[in-house]
Amino acid sequence: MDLNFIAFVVMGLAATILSGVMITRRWPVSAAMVLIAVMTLLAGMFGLLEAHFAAAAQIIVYAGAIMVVFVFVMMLLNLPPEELRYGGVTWGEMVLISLGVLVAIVLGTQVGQGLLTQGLESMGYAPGQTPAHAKSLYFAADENVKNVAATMFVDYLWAFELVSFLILAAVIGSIVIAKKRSAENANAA
Amino acid sequence: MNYQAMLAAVLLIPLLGSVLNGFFLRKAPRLVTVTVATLAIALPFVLSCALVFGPIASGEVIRTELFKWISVPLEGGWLEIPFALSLDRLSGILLLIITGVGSLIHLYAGEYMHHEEGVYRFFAYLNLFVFSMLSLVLGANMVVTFLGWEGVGVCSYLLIGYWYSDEANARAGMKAFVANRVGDLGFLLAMFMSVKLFGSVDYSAIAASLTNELASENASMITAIGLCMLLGVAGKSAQLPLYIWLPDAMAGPTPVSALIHAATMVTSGIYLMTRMSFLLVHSSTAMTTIAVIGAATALFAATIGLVQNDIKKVLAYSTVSQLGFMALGCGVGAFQYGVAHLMTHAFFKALLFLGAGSVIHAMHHEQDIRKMGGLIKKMPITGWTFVIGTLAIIGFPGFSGFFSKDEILYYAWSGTFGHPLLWVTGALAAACTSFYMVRLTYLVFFGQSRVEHAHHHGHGHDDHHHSHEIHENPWTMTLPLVLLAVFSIVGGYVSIPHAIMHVLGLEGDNAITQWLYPVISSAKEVMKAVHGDAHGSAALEWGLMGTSTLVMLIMSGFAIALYKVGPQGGDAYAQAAGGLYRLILDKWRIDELYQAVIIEPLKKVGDGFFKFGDRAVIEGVINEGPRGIYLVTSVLSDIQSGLVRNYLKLVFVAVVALGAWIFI
Amino acid sequence: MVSVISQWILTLLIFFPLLGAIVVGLMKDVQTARHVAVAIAVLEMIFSFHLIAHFNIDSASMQFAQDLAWLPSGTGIRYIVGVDGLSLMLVLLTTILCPLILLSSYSSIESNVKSFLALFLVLESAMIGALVSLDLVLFYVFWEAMLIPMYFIIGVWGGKERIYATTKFFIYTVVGSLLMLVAFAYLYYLHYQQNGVFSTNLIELYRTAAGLPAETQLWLFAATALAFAIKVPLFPFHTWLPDAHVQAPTPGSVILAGVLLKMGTYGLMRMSIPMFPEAAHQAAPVMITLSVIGIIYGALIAWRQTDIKKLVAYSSVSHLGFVVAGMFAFNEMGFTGALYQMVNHGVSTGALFLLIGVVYERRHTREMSEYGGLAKQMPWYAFFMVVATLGSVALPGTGGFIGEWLILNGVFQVHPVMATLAGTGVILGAIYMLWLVLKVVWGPLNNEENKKLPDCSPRESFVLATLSVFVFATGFLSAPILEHTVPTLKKLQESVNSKSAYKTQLVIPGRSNEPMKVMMEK
Amino acid sequence: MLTLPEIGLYFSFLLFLVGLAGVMFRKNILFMMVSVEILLNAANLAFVSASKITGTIDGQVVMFFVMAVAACEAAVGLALIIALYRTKASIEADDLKALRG
Repeated sequence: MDLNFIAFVVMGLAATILSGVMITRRWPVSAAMVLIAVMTLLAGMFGLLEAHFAAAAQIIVYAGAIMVVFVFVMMLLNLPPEELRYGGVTWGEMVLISLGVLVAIVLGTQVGQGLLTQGLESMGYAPGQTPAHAKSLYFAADENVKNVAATMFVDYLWAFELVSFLILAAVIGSIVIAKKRSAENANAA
Repeated sequence: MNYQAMLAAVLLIPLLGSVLNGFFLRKAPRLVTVTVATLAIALPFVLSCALVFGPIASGEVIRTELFKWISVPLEGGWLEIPFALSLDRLSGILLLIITGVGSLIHLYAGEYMHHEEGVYRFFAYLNLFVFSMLSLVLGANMVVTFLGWEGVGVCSYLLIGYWYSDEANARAGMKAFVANRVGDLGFLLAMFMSVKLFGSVDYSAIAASLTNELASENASMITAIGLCMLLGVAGKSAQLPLYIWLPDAMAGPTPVSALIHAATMVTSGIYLMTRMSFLLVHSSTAMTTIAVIGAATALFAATIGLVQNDIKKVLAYSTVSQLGFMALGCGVGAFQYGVAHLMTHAFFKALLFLGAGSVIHAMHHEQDIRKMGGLIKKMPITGWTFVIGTLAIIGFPGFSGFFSKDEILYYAWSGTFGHPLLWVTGALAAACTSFYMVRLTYLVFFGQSRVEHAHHHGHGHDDHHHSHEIHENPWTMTLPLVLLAVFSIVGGYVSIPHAIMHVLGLEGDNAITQWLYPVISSAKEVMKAVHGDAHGSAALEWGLMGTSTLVMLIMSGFAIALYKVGPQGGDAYAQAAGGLYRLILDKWRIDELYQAVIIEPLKKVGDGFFKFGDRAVIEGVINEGPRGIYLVTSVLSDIQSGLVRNYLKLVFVAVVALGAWIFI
Repeated sequence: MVSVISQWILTLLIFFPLLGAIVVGLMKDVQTARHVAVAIAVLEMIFSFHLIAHFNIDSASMQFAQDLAWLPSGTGIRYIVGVDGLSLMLVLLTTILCPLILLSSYSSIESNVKSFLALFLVLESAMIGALVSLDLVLFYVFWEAMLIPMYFIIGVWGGKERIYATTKFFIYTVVGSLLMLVAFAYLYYLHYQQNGVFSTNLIELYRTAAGLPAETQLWLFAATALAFAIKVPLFPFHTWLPDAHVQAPTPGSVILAGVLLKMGTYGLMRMSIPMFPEAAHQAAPVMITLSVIGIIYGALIAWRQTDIKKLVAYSSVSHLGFVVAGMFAFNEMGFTGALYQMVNHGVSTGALFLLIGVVYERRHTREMSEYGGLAKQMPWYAFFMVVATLGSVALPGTGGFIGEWLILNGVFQVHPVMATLAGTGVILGAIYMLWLVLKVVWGPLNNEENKKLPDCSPRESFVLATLSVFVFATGFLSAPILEHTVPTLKKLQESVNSKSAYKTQLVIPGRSNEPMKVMMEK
Repeated sequence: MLTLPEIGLYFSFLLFLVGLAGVMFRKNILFMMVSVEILLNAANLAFVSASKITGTIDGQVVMFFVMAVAACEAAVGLALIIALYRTKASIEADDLKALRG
């Protein structure tokens, strides 16, 4: 049992518990703060998994850009703290929770893991081995960012371009949506 | 006027009389009503005499078709049921009895009902009854007979309930109709089976197509027909277990009891059995059942008659008992004596009922024999004719009942389907008959008069001036009595026993056997071929005759000795018998038994069906069904809550379900 | 001239009352409107006598037929009408009952009279339409059109719980009809699939339907038979009937018992059985069992009712059980008896409802215990009551006997046990009907209010006397009446028993009488 | 003994459940959106772990795309929240019932 392993498990546990803490906050802003912590932890996990690009992007884009927007909006709206529960836990929620626990147990056991990997193995994938048709085979394991870039701009070029259009549309859309009301008001006035 | 038209006229004139009285003479004076009604029966009587003593006596069968009634295609042919009449020697006898006794009773009723309001209704019913009864006996096929069969039931229903203001009378009428209906179902089923077997319901067509081979191939079907027919007979002719309606039917006016519930309607079962004799004899099961039922009825009803105190009730149970004798006669294969007893019974029982009616009329509707006595001095004609009727019914030698009853008893022992036990049962019943009839006659007409005292209590103020004036009734009531008394004596000579004929030096069969030969010859042949010859002898006949005469004399003497002191004479025996006496006095509590075993459970089932079946289950399902749909739809509609969170929950559930489906 | 009349007579019969309804609706004076409505119904009746005068009794074809374009020709939906022996009886029953019912409504309907009269005439029109139409869509239109006037008649002029009753009536019937519509639509589609042509012509669909595989037939049979069984009503779909009858006004009850219920049995005989002979054979034991259960069940319940109208309503359940049992015996006796019993039940039960109406109008109660001894006060009433009762208990000499006799006989030939069980219904019938008479007509006249009741008025007496005459006339003249139905029912029986298509054709008056070319003969 | 990426998969699943609970049980749209971010992160973790398991790089590429979509979602979603807050003065998800059947 090496340190990587211990660190990974501790980070994962911390991320899970913190996210649990996050969804039970009354103040949106404190939830956002906890979320930033979760994302940082996740970035560490990515790093341990040798996905360095992912780890960096996680911190820069998520924890940096997206969460800033969140916090900005929260501050803008200046919401009061939310009442967490408006009544007792309903039957439906009990059912849902127990369903979730059930699924967790099933997947958490060896049986569940066997089920998850069963399909993969039959398709020729095996843990630790690189499938024959994987193009990333040609790249060295320690040049992660290079590998990602190569795959992204070769195999996934079209998808990448589409995502850029998506972001463009989202930017325009959010401006339009956020402005709509005042524009109508201006027309009415 | 040809015979066919005469026959049609015989049937239709009573109907005309009924319509006239029922619709057009409602406001007419009583005399007109009575005359029209009586003529509507007397005229057919005259025509009947002309027909029966003319062409019928010479061996013809008159058949006429009034109109096409039912005709439906049947597999490989048609089921044609015309409204056809047929007059042969069997229906001839009944025709004469119905119209003859009927006219006398109409005459009598005119006087008997003189103080009634709206008497047109009574005579309309009575004429309608005669019409139905005539179509019963004249019908050439079962359906026409069935028209009469149910028609007499309805008339009986209406006449029993004639005094409808008392609900008990109406209930008695209803009981009669329903009990008859049970029997009618048997008749219906017998008809359906003959359609199935013969493709026809015409008597002559069935007779023609019923060969021995057909009978042996379809033995179970023939037996079923016989038993179903027996059910019909039991309903109409008041046999066990359906006799219960007849005693209650005495709620009707007395002429009705005399005509319908003694002389004619109740004997229609005997007529039917004789008519179908050619078929019944093919099934020894059916015949034996008929005989056993008949004998049992005879004894059973006679025991009840022993202890009754209502003059009409005694006669009613006596009628049931005598009908049992007739059925017994038919059941053992002696159809001709069944018919002979039918005829003599029609005379003497009509006489007895009319006599009883005469007494009741004179006593202003007092029917309790304990409150009568010594009436023969005040009403000599009624009294003596009643005595003649009694002698006839108990089978005093020389009177009509002697001949017909003793022939039946003889065949009960020695007939084709006879058995000594049947004779024993019959003889016991005859002994009981002797006892109760003599008891009745003695208590009503002889001994100390117990009238005056009872009368004051019975009728109160308005009868005060009547109470000492019990007197003979006018001629319109006594003439029928006298004529019937004559027939009660001579009527039996049509069926002189062979042994006596032999002594008298007469050759061949007696009159009734000869007369009915064409009707029952085929039955006789079958019995001979299948079951061998009757196993009687002259010595046996003499022996049986002597025994039953002796028993009759002993029982009559016993009754006189017992009731010399008055109605309390039997009390000692009654006390000795204790519970049994009370049981018999309550008519064996058969009514209560039926009530408890059949009627009440059926009522409960009906209630249960309504409350549970209809209201709870079906209504429940139907009403809850939509409610269930509403529930489902409301759940479905609640799912469309518009709340994103809820949709997400559903997605979650669906994903879990999908995962479960894929992986497990 | 005659042929022109014959050609248009059915169309006239359908639309004349509709026209009358408009006229009546536009009238000002209520009393005149009543007279006019009766006159229209009488005229309608007289028109319908043309059918009987010119009916060819040797033919099983659809006579007085008319085949006109209606919807766009590509849909195959046409206006086709015609009568054969089966519908002739019921058309005449309808046209004869309607004037009598309108006469009886003089005293029983006192509010919104004109609307009532108009609705009633619309109802008559729809009933005749449903009886004579030979196109499924046309039939369905009339079938549903019957529902609407009846819905209002119960709902507007009914008793205390009329809304409940009429809603129940409506929902029950509509549920059935929708299933039927689905079956028709599927059949329409199947016909197209097989022949490449759309058609709702019943005569052609007979052939299409009879050729379907047994399982398909069974489903289609079940869907149509359910619709008709609800209308009949067959046990266990009968619970709407007592409510509807009890709440309906007298004329509503009479037309409901007299004609509307017959639509169910008519439908079974016209559609379900000949269309799907194979399925009908398979379903026959079930149908007979259900009807026998209904006979006994209805009778026992009727016996225990204290509400006279409810008693008669349940008696209808029992009586119509006989009708359904008879037709599923699949022999001529059964079919003939079933058809005849439809007519008789209409007459005798109609009379009973009218009689109940007579006392209800006087006393405003239907409780049996409120009456008793009416024979003393109302002798003619008692007379009519007894006659109607005897008709209802199927006394020989009344039409009911012929009907029940033929039915039981027919059933007995194939299912002796079932016939015997059904026969107990005859006994129970006597019990409950005589019980009714005992409690209402006989017995002591104790209730003070009953001592002042007037006997039947001449108008009431006329209506009741007419029905009484019919009760007995049908009992004795059955041969000439049933003559009209023999060829039709014989053909029906043959086609059902050979499980082949029911073949009939339109005979259009004035044209040559050669059989109409059936489109799919190629 | 499980390898790191396999444990990663398991954590991703737990995170996903937590996020899902947040979306399902919170009424505040802001919280729901934050929870959605958790969901997306859980997915990312799964992608990266899978990439490690199979030894391919595609999972990480897709993770980048997911991140881009998350950014879009956040932008549009937050814009919507602002618009919503302006019209309804509330960001309670239960106040939005236009889809109710």
